[in-house]
Amino acid sequence: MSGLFVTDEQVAHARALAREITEPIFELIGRNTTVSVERTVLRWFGVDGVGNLGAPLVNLMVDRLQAAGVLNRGAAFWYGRALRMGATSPLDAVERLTAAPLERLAPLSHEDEAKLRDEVRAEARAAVDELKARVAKREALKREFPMPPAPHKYVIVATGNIFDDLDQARAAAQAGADVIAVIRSTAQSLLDYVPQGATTEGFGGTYATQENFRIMREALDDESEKLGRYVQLTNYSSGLCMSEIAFMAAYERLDMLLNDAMYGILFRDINLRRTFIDQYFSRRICALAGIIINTGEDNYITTADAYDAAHTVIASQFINERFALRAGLKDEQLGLGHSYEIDPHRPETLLLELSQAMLVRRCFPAAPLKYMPPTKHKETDIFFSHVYDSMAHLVAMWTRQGIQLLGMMTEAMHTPLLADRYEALKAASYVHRAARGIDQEFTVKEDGLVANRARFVFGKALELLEECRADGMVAAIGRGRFGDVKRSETGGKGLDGVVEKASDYFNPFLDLMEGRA
Amino acid sequence: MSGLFVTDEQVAHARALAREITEPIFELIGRNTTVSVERTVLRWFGVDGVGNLGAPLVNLMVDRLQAAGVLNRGAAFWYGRALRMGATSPLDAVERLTAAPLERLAPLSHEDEAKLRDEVRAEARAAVDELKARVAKREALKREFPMPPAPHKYVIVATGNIFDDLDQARAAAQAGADVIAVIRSTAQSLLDYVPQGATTEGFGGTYATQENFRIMREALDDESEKLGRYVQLTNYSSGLCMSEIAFMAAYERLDMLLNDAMYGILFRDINLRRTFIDQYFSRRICALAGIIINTGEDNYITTADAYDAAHTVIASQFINERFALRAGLKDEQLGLGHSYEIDPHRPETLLLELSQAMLVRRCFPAAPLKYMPPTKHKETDIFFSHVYDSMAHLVAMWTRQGIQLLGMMTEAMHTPLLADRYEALKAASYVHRAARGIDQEFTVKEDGLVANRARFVFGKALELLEECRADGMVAAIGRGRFGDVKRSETGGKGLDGVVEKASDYFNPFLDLMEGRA
Amino acid sequence: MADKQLIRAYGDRRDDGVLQVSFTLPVALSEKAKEAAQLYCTKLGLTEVKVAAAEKAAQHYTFFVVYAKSPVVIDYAAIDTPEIVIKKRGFAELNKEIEEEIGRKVIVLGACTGTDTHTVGIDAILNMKGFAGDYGLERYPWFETYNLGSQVPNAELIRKAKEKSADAILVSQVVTQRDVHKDNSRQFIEEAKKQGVHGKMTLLLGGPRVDHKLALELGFDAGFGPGTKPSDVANFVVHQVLQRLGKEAKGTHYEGEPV
Amino acid sequence: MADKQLIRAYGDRRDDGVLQVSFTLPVALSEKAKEAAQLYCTKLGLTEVKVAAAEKAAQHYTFFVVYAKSPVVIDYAAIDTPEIVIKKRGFAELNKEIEEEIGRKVIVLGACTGTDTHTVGIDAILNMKGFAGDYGLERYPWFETYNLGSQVPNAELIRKAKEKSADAILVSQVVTQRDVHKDNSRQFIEEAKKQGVHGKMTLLLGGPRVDHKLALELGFDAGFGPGTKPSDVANFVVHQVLQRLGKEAKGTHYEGEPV
Ligand code: B12
Ligand code: B12
Ligand SMILES: Cc1ncc(COP(=O)(O)O)c(C=O)c1O
Ligand SMILES: Cc1ncc(COP(=O)(O)O)c(C=O)c1O
Repeated sequence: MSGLFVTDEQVAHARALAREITEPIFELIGRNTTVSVERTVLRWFGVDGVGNLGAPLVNLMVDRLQAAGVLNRGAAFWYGRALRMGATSPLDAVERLTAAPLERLAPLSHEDEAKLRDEVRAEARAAVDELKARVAKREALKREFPMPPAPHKYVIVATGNIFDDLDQARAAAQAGADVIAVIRSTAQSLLDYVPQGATTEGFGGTYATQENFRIMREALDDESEKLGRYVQLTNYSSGLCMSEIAFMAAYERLDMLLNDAMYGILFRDINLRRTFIDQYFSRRICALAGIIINTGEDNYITTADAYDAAHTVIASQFINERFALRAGLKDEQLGLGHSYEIDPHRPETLLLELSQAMLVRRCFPAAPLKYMPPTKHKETDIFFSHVYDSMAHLVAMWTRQGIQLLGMMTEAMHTPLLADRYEALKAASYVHRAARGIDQEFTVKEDGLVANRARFVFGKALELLEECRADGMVAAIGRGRFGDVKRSETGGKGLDGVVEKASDYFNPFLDLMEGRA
Repeated sequence: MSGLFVTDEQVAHARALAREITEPIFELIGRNTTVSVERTVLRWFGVDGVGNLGAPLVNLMVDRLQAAGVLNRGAAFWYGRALRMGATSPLDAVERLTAAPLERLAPLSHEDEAKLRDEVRAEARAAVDELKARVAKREALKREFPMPPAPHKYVIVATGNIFDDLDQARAAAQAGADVIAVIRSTAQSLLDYVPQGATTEGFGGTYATQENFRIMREALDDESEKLGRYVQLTNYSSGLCMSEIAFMAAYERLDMLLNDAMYGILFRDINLRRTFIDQYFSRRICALAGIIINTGEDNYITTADAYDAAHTVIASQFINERFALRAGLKDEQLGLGHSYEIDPHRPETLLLELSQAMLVRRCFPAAPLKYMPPTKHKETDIFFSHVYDSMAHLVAMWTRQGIQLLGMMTEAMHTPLLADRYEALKAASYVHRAARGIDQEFTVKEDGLVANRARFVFGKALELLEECRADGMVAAIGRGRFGDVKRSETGGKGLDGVVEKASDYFNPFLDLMEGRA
Repeated sequence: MADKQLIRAYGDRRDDGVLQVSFTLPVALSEKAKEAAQLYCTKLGLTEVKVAAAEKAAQHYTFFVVYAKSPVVIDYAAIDTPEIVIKKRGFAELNKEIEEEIGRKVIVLGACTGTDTHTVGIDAILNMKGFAGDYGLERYPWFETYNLGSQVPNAELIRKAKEKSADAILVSQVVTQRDVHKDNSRQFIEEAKKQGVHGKMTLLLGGPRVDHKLALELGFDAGFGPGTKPSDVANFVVHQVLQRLGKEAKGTHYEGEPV
Repeated sequence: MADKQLIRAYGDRRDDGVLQVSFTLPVALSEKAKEAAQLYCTKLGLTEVKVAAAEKAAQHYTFFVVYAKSPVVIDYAAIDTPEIVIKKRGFAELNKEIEEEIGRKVIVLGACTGTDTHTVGIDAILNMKGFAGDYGLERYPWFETYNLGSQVPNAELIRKAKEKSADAILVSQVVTQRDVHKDNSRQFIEEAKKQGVHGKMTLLLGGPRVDHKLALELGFDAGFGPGTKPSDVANFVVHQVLQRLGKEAKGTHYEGEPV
């Protein structure tokens, strides 16, 4: 399809830089755990439900462990301890733990401790196997009802009420959607717990809860069967409960997750350390469960100018890729994000967008890529807006995007109406059908605007990566290099949820996923 | 921009075929005149106005000459004769001629006849100079208010009422239109006279009259000045009054005319001979007046299937080109017609359309080309329809179309509303702005679908041209080779208006335009 | 009578009543113009009016895009559509029915009349090729079909139909500006009356802006709009012939018939 | 009072009253559904209703595109818009006015409050860079500007404003689903009353779905919608300060002020 723009060596250099840049972060990750990682561990053991006041049991338990200053040994250890105390069920374990004066429990003998670990490890292995079995079911469904070729048409539902969302999701699937995203209620990112049950009262989106995941996936399984075409489901694994949501999503057989190594830091002012640690565990789960992640570089150019900040998208993709590969994800799972956001009043925007999308494709040839439509410069003139989107449909096909979020003609006004989605799907289908194969038809001239712009952007991305390597990610983020947003290492929400691991920290899931057990 | 697809020799061969094909037609043209050519001659001398019953004077006079069996000497001769009888004005000339028993007038002496011809020739020369002066005014305006680069955005107004049309045309110009087409009332093609004056009662369009031309051009001159950008005007020179309208349009400083060598034959069932003769004289006038002609090959694929009949468009363009060049038109005046009409439900239509448009560009590198939007497969779903048009905007820019008719989202319903035009202009401007220069960015792969399809279509066009040469145009039209419509040489309307020229046939305008005087 | 089934417009929740409206007002873009659009929509009976876009369509024209809610409710159950009694016959079946029940070819003539030259629609019904994979009437061995093309004067079409003793005349009308199709259709019916075929032959009107109600009003036996298939027309004509022969009850409604 | 200026929607002729409407009905596509759409539009008071498109948006939903005419007429002359008394000051001029008339910097604080993180709008007003070529308030030497960013609790914003003795507080609200912006804005005003700044400081609300009327209703001093320029806001705030100082008549209307 496209030109090469840059040499393989240059691309390899960018990868090498990303590796160096992330090294110190992985040290940080290795040394620490977080409340939400530990809550995930408990959920994985089957701890579910809420206490009297509505707080999830996993929160009650982890808060208790943290208050007692013993979370650094790992919730799995304490879970085992509770079993040893005679707990007969996860719930029982929670009750026992919250009742006991943890600080003053007598240490276990070496042998007992080993036994405890063995038992808990066995239970973890069983839990992992259960998860894998659930994932296998998804894979079987995908084989039974094959998906059409990419770009997969991705639309959002965002009524705030899961039952209205169900209607809309089914309608969207019937109208041709390949991926349904249930958008989360605004600022769920900032909640340090995951709400429980089916919910009907979100704003600008519907709460991400395990029950909401379940009933939505059930509806889509049903539609997949009726339509003879597997319909994917996605949600958000970001914010303070990144890894918990990743687990719930994996368990409920979601297909994709919005999951970015830096989004929370930049756009939600979540603490940097907290985010980096959480993202790692969440990505390990995604790797295990075959979930495609969608990164959020597109967000950078809703705050920063898309033309000026084009290189930050590329640099961040290399970093996100490195974080992902290190967490065990495969190339096919990397829905690296970018978007069609250059101000349409500028000249040559289609060429510039093609350049950028081709460059991304060039750098990440095996990744599905996630392509966002224009949003920031959308007009309330829906007719214009609809045409504006059509050029993004073209670029998506031309650069073989795996996952294409469809622009909505009412983007500048409200979350999509049923009819908006219908028309977006119809338009995208037309353009995809009309242009399929276009990448095989044309060669980019190596001295043209498209190629020169790609080289320029890549060059600036390399510079930014060099800067990150030289001064560290923390410094680069501190300077507002990504998305024009500045954050410090100890600022933001959730730092108090970061806990340095004790030397005998125990997390059998991590061990299993990292191939150590 | 595009590949070559075919060799220069192959293109030259197509041209040579078109030359051979049209040769016999030019013999026919040379031997004959028509009532409408002769009416044009009279109009050019200044005969205007209508008789008591509303019939134009030129019709009264020519009908009279034809009834008397003397039209074969040329209306110019009789006009001179009337002057010799003492006529003091064109009107007076008409009255004298219609009163006199022409059949029985004594022949003039050789000397008198030569004198008459000299006088009439002098008057014709003056009339031509006047026309040229008017054209010069247009060219001056164009220099004063430069037009933006092509594709020129062309929109239609079609209220049926010239005064409503004026409002709409001004509004369209203000919204960015480069060319205003006043669509004619349905079936004006079939009228063997041109209506008179400002008209307010058309169906699906407004009558083409000289007064309508004048007041519309006046309004557009005014807008051009206000906007600092020359706005072009076009109308239809086809049907039974092809050449009369060409003259009126030239006189009223129109910039373009829909003018096709075969449209009337195929789509209006106008007699074949009549059409070929009329088109020649009309094109001579366009050549003189620097009017860009727009041919009508796009119509073929509103009746025939655009995919199957793609080659007929190419073949016809070579023929239309030949007719045009032979009539003195320059390459820059050839708005050869083609269109984006392949059924959008097929796969790869954008590639197929690009192939076709690139092939046209390849064959006619210096012609402005006139590109029609999708019409036949337009849906009443205006949102879809609008996106469908956006791909035509892209192809237009990519293949450097000179004149782009803008598709209307309500095409499948009604003649355009003011808002339809506004949105079409806005969308086209966006796509043009976004894609300008795209032709310089990509090279067509010579073994891809686009190139192979272009070669295939060109090959079939050559075959059709070969057939036309072997069997003659008349036979080819008889077989329905163009637009799936079959016509015979002596069928259709208006054959009775064809008159074989006498040996002393006199037409000083033709002489002047053919460079013989 | 069935239970009520009250429905409203659906935006993204049942009964939210959301509509999209666009229109142009002949005033220059300004804050006042936006106020005018708001007022306009309020007068239309809309609530929660959001004038989403106000665009300068031209110096003295502003184009508006509005989202609003409407309190309109309709009872879907109360909408009357005739009950289907006879299932539409397929190609082979219908030919067989003609052969057996009528015993002679059914004769139809069609044209685009008046000044209309849009033959694609009538061709789609009559020509071999048909429309959307459905064979045209020329393909039916038990139909005798004459397609007279375009710009045919009404009087001439009717004259030819009498000559051929046609069972049905098919008139296509595509240009509708200023209701020229209605004028022309009325003229056709007058002419049909004058020539004594009205009520004797089946007279059909078709075109993108034609519907059954309009055709009936104008004096035709049926009207066929966009998306009509040749087989719909073939079935209708055969049923009409059968009804004239007294072999089928008048007013029988079959599948595919215009409503 | 001026003469009446009656206007209607304009399709392609003056006063033709043509509108375009689209909506979804929660019923499957069918002839009956089209009838329902027709009826729906008739109940909306539209005439000459043409149900142009009926699309199967999903199994039980049909999307319609309609063209129709509306008899609605409005008197454009009767629409009231306040008269402009003062011309908007340019950048230099306004700074000079502050220097000379107020003699100290004008202090403003702004934030995106509640759970809203859409800072682009408030940044456009406050940051150096500004919006559409118009400088942001930070650039004005005679403004002292604090941009608190996003997700700021209302109480905190007000507290900080008191600390800084601000002249104006700027609240941005972009998410509007289920009127969350209104709820949040009401809460802001309550808090402002509680903390005693209501009526003392100038309280501004802004966002894509904000308009002046709404803001006034909610208890703010003004509301600024889409396309607002920083200079509009700067002018408004200065005029408010001048009015509080008694240096300008209350209710003076100047160019660029929201109406
Ligand atoms: C193709 C076309 C042409 C071709 C026609 C070629 C030909 N031989 O038919 C050409 C280029 C020549 C042409 C010319 C003009 N056209 Co034209 N044309 C169209 C176009 C693009 C498509 C029409 C079509 O073929 N549809 C496909 C067929 C299959 O659909 P259909 O006609 O609806 O037929 C179906 C049903 O309605 C039904 N049916 C139809 N007739 C009948 C009859 C019977 C008895 C039955 C049972 C069923 C039936 O069955 C068919 C199959 O389902 C339309 C726009 C559009 N996309 O609709 C404009 C359009 C129809 N044209 C229009 C106009 C104005 C003209 C002109 C008058 C413009 C001008 N002033 O020069 C000219 C002159 C034509 C004339 N005097 O009639 C307008 C009409 C506006 C209006 N509502 O009044 C349209 C809508 C474009 C527009 N938006 O302005 N046109
Ligand atoms: C950029 C963007 C984002 C970015 C925000 C980045 C950032 N730091 O701001 C990101 C990607 C993070 C984002 C996230 C979300 N977004 Co968002 N986003 C947008 C988008 C594309 C553009 C908004 C924008 O920047 N406009 C440009 C600015 C300059 O315009 P403006 O805000 O109107 O500001 C002007 C005026 O209104 C005025 N103004 C604004 N505020 C103020 C204040 C004062 C005092 C004054 C005087 C003037 C003033 O002046 C400005 C200049 O003229 C819009 C869609 C669109 N095109 O409008 C959706 C949109 C606003 N987002 C939406 C939603 C739902 C969300 C989410 C809640 C989705 C989710 N569930 O995850 C999240 C969460 C955000 C949250 N909790 O607030 C919806 C809101 C729907 C609704 N009406 O309720 C929109 C409309 C998209 C849609 N169609 O669904 N979003
Ligand atoms: C990676 C990522 N996570 C999360 C979100 C959603 O935002 P939140 O859940 O923080 O409101 C987005 C929004 O686009 C995103 O890109
Ligand atoms: C070359 C040409 N002439 C004339 C017309 C207009 O048709 P008429 O004036 O015959 O109704 C067209 C329509 O597209 C055309 O292409």
